[in-house]
Amino acid sequence: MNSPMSDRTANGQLFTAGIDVGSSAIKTVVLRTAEDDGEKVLALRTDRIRKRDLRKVIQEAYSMALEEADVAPDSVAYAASTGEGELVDFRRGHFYGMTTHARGAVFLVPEARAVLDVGALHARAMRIDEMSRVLGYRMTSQCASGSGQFLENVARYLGVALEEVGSLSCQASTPEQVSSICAVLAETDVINMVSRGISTADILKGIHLSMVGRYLKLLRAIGAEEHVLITGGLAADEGLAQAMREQAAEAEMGLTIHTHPHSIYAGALGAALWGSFRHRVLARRAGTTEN
Amino acid sequence: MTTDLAQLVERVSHLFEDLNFQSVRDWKSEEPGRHAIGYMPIYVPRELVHAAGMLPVGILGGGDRLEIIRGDAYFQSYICHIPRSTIELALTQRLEALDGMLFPSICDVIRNLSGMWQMLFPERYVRYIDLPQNFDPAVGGTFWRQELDTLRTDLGRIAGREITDRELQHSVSVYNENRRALRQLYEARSARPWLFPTSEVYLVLRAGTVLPVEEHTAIVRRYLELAPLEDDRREQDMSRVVLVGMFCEQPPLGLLITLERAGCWIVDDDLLLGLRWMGGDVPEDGDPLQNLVIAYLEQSAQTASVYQPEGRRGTWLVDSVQRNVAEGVIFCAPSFCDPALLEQPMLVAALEREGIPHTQFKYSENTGQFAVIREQAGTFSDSIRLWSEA
Amino acid sequence: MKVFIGIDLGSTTTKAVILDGKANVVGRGITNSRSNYDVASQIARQEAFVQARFKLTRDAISADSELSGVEELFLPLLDRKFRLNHHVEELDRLAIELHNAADGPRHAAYSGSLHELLDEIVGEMRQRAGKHFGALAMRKSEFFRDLAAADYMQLAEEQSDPKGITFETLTGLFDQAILPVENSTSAAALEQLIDEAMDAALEASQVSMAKRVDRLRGAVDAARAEVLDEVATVGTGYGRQRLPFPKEHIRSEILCHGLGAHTMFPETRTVLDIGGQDTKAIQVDDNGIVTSFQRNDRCAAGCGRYLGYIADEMNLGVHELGPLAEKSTCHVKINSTCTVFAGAELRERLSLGQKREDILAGLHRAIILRAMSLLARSGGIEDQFTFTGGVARNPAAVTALHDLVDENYGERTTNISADSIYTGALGAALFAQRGHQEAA
Amino acid sequence: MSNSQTERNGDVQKERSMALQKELVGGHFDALGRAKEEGRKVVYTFVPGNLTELMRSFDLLPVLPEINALQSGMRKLSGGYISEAEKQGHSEDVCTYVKCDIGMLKKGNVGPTGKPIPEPDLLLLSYTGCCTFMKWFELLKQEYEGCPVAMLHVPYQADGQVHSHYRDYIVEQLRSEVIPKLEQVSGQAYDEDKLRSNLTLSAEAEDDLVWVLESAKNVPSPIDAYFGGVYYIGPIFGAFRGTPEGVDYYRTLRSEIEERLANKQGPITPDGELDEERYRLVIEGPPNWTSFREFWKMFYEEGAVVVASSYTKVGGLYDRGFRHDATRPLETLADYCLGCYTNLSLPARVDLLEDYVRDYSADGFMINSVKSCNSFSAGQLLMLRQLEERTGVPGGFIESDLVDPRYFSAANIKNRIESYLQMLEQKRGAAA
Ligand SMILES: Nc1ncnc2c1ncn2[C@@H]1O[C@H](COP(=O)(O)OP(=O)(O)O)[C@@H](O)[C@H]1O
Ligand SMILES: Nc1ncnc2c1ncn2[C@@H]1O[C@H](COP(=O)(O)OP(=O)(O)O)[C@@H](O)[C@H]1O
Ligand code: SF4
Ligand code: SF4
Ligand code: SF4
Repeated sequence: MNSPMSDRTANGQLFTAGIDVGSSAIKTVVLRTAEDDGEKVLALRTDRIRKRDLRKVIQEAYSMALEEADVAPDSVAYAASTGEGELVDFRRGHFYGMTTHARGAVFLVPEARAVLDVGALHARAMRIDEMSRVLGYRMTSQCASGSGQFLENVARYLGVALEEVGSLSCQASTPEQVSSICAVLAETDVINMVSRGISTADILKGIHLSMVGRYLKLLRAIGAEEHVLITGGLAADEGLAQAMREQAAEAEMGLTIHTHPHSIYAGALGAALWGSFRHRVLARRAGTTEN
Repeated sequence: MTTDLAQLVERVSHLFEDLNFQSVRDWKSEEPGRHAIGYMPIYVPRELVHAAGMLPVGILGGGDRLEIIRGDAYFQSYICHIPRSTIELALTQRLEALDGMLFPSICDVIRNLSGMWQMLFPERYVRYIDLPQNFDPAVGGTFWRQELDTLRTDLGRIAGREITDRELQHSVSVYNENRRALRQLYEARSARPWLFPTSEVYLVLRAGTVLPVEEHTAIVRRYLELAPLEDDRREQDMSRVVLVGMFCEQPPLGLLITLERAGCWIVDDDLLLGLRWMGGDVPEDGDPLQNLVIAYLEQSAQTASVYQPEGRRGTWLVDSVQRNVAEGVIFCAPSFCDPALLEQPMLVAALEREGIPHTQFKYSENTGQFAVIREQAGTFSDSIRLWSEA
Repeated sequence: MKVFIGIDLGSTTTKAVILDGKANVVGRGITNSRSNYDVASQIARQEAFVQARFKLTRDAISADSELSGVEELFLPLLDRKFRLNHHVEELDRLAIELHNAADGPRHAAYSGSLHELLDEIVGEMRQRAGKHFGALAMRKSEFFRDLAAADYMQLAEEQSDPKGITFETLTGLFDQAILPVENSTSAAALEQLIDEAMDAALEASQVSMAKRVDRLRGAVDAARAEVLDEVATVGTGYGRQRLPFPKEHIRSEILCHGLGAHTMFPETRTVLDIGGQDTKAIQVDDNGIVTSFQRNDRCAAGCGRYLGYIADEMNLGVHELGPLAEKSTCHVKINSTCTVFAGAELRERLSLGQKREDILAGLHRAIILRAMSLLARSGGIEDQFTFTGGVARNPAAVTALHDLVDENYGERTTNISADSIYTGALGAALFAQRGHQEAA
Repeated sequence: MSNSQTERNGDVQKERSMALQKELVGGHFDALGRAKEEGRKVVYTFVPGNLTELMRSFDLLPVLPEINALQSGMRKLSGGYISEAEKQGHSEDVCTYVKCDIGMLKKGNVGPTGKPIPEPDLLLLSYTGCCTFMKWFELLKQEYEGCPVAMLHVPYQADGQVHSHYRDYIVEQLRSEVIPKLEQVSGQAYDEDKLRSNLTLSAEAEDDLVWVLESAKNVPSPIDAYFGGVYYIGPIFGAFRGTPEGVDYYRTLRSEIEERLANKQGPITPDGELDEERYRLVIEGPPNWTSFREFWKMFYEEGAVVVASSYTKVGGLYDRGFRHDATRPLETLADYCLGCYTNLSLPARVDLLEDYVRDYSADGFMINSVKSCNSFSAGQLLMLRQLEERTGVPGGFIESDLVDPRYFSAANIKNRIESYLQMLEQKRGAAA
């Protein structure tokens, strides 16, 4: 093999990176694919964008991740972007969100046959096969109700840090349903509940339940059966996962809801994995054309 | 871009962006006594209008540049967008150049719009064109002939003279010419989509809704010559798709650009069917009206609005995929478009029987955000790209 | 004196209007309804009573020819004294609540240093209180919450990190503490504050008008002594179903807005009200009777909260948005409908280097465009037009509305009054007054 | 209640006609349930433009998927059916009747009364007044692959007139398409005499129906012509036009109403008789079925009585004089189809409603705009304006759906109705 890329495949190992540019955070993954022991994750990081210059955040995140992984920038065979990847100017290729989340999901939980990706603005459900092919999907579109931002807003109105949301919600005893579905107007509802003396835990659980209601609809719409993996930022919220398990059981949907500590990196992971696959395909092609 | 092509594209873009139909006004003012007749998207026998010496003008809503202020007052949020922007155009005097309006029976929304037009603009000519859903020449054909006859008489009255068979024959031949040019354009794009990006082809086509047909044919032919001369247009590793669902409300241009950016070559579509609904040539000799009648019965485009007596829905789509060597189908229908969206499951079934990949999403003519659509189309083209090699 | 009360329990603010028997406005009150509807309506009505008391005082002074001109000096003074006292009283309560909140288990790690810091901050806030109510001071808001929040946030930002206590911790405490402060109310305490303010104002007047101070005191005492007899109350607004009133004392806000607008501007035929959580377009006839209406709710896009959310995103107060947007020279077309998506779009556009004011102008146009379709649905603008609701206080929204009305309906007389936020409450009060007349 | 024919049944009063109506509908579903065993053939068709007399003349049983859908809605089954259909790839945006039907089919085609609905032997696509009908039966055709379809295209009355070539076109289709297929499916030859005798029965029932609907011109009205009206039209729009049972039902109904009228009684509501008629309304558009009772209550609680409605004309418009005419059997069927309410042009619909407001001395009119139905809904906002202008009576506008429970927001609708009625009240106060 003589393709210009093949030198990066030294010793049968290949380094790839996945950069998932989200609306609220950049997720970066560095991956090693070795012929003998498969794929190994070398670095994972999340960088909140806040109100900073996006290009800079991406650049920094990437450098730091490579540093963490101890990989030199020019030994990366394929840097793949996903999400809002236009600003990743060092990328070699781009894969779209569902492609990468599906791939990442199968990598994290091989038996997953459906993915529920809940990010800051959207939620989407995908049905996939064991090869991580997307068979069908549904997503929320122009309304942020039930999105991560919705939850973030509620947490802000309640004065609760995002990281605490999950554990609080799990402590709820008598969850209180919100009536307003609007991510913004829910504020009134929430504040009303606070003043009626409803505990923060019960409010959060109520919010989780109303979100879950929408997600289950998405999952039902795609015909999800068995194993579902939650990916995206909200996978970190165990309260959501718990509410989801309860509701799914109640609705007798026969679903097993999974989360994975690396769920939030599913997109970035998928990008890195596809990068590795694509690199080999292209290298093979280059090889065959030269022969 | 060569200056010639750039000029051509600028001209057609300008026509596309002109919400005041200035070109139609100009055409009318060139000679006194000229008339222009508007028509809603498809199945309008433009030959009759042409034969009456009039300019048929395709009205396709207001796109994404028109702010809807009063149009919303006439339609609930769960009705598609095109009727409200069409009303907005009319209420803001942008359709002043039109002496009449034709509403073909595409769906109940357009049908009812014809009634709204009668109430809102009682002084203008309005006609609802009921297409026969019976394809027996003796039954549906007779009915259609009577409808066309009425239209012919009405137009003759507006023009102040009767439309002769000879005039009609001439119009048929002029439109045959235009249809041939458009077929060539579609074939050329299908063969080498990188030379004829759809976002550009669309504009070239769209000019045909406002320009006299003869002029439009010339533009199409010129475009066919010029586009291949661009040397920066190269083949890329993208997926070939057929795009369907857009036979009425047209997508914003940004959507077409987004699809191409997301890695999809569009090799066939149902955009601007108003210019292309007649599949082949109409015979140029013999009784011209009867020729038009038979042409409708036998070779009009299959869309969701026309009944298909035998066989399954979607054979034409499968044909198109095969003929154009497409790798997948994107259903892209206007939100709340009942005909397109009710048709979709049947088309999906047809594709699934053949194992053709497909995806679907909705738009409205004024959609401004394409992030979600880009993700969906991108994922689709990714999957074609990745899985065809796996 | 017989009085009639109208209460408009809005989603964002609660308004109260007090009328006398001849339907003259004697008092208005407004407060945040964020926390609790019942409390909010009580507070609004108490505020209105405070104002009514002041109005009586003014009337009593004007009635005495020897005191002519004094009211222009005395009342502002009285008002400032009262507000200052009230503010300080609320600050005291805020301090207590802040400390309570700081005792929560989450903050155990900070122990004493957090309390110290809070004392420092509140101390400085007390210092600043005087400034807010100086003779020439321009207050950014009439709500304690907003004034206190502005001071607190600024101080918190200055004093946070150096002491190892994060800004987020401090804001969290504030959010927690402000609720009980806003939610507690006591009519008696207010009466007391009025008394004190009157005394203080009299005190202060002594120097400048030594000779007439007795007459002044007499007038003031007379006003104090007047009994305000609440004859009837009518409630309306978004949260009206929660008012503890019998059904016949509750009116649809559409009718109240129609009647209120008609009373303020009798030639009005079309009313647009953009409140916090809903937008209404109303057509009225020459008697103020509603002939058709359209409303939008349940989605923040298109209501005042849309702007409020954007203001939060930009760390601005709602009142600052309009003036900033007015600086724009070209407005950007906003593609997102949803408030949250618009917020994201805003961030994206800012990061692409577009100007704040241009984006803001686009956002204002977007909300007004939505109102325009509602107006069109209700029947358009054929004649004189009135714009009410909180958003009518926003100059950029008003400009956008003017432009769009002009473009689409031609020139129309457009009324916007400083008091237009009270339109619904006024209408309700009028219903109360009329209902009483009819019954009598 | 002094009325001898009225008996208390729990809290709800039952009139004999109500029992009869229940019996008819129940009996029909029973007959359908037995159809296959008994070897009877079944034709699916639509309410507007239904050719019941013709089908019955071949001894065929009609199935009306719209009625199944609305019944499923009333029995709160529709939500599940709709989501089933959406899961199968049907769009959220489209007519929920279709989705309800497809969902029901996918879940085993158990009818609203719990009895199975037989598969069709023929799909008679009476394409009248609604484009969705065509897609609906095309979808069904995919499910029932071998089942023949007969298309009957009814031209739209775009300019408010029935042109003779429209009628000819329909009659031609009946001859060349519909009748041959009915013959083929039933194995019976077309029997015009039988058709004629059915048509005679139709006209008889139609006379009584019109009388009943027009009784609402009285003040107070003895009936509610919308909420009550939907029960009254059940038999004639369903499967009983041209049958002796139908004639019987309408005769009974008429005599009951005659009595109510004589006693100056108001309409019966689920909570008993309405004692004070405070508002007289005309309503355009179909009702909501999933919360039908709740919806109705919002009106009768306030003393609002619907005196005329367009929805009760979807399956045939009789109060303008049309009657089935046995002397010209096929032509009369053509005229019937052409005249169904949703086949009228928008200006004609406005004219009709305008007349209703005047003829029935209505205080107001209201439009219930349903998300499902473009045929009804597109243009209703203009209708509202035009009616306000022409009658000087204020109009109200509410939005809901037929059978999709997701689109019935009780609080919102109640708020609107209340505000609207208060507006009428205030207006009345000012006039007085
Ligand atoms: N620990 C956490 N607990 C709950 N939610 C979280 C947590 N961390 C992140 N989130 C949520 O995840 C969202 C971001 O998800 P992500 O998938 O990164 O979205 P995007 O890709 O659109 O930026 C945020 O809106 C936030 O609400
Ligand atoms: N001083 C101000 N400057 C600009 N906008 C304001 C101001 N005060 C209120 N608003 C706007 O008005 C809205 C509240 O309007 P309001 O009529 O009080 O609502 P509601 O009646 O629903 O409570 C706020 O969301 C805000 O956008
Ligand atoms: S309801 Fe709320 S979250 Fe949904 S679109 Fe409206 S503003 Fe956005
Ligand atoms: S977009 Fe669809 S629903 Fe709308 S008018 Fe066109 S065909 Fe009808
Ligand atoms: S669109 Fe309307 S008329 Fe047509 S099937 Fe649906 S509900 Fe019936």
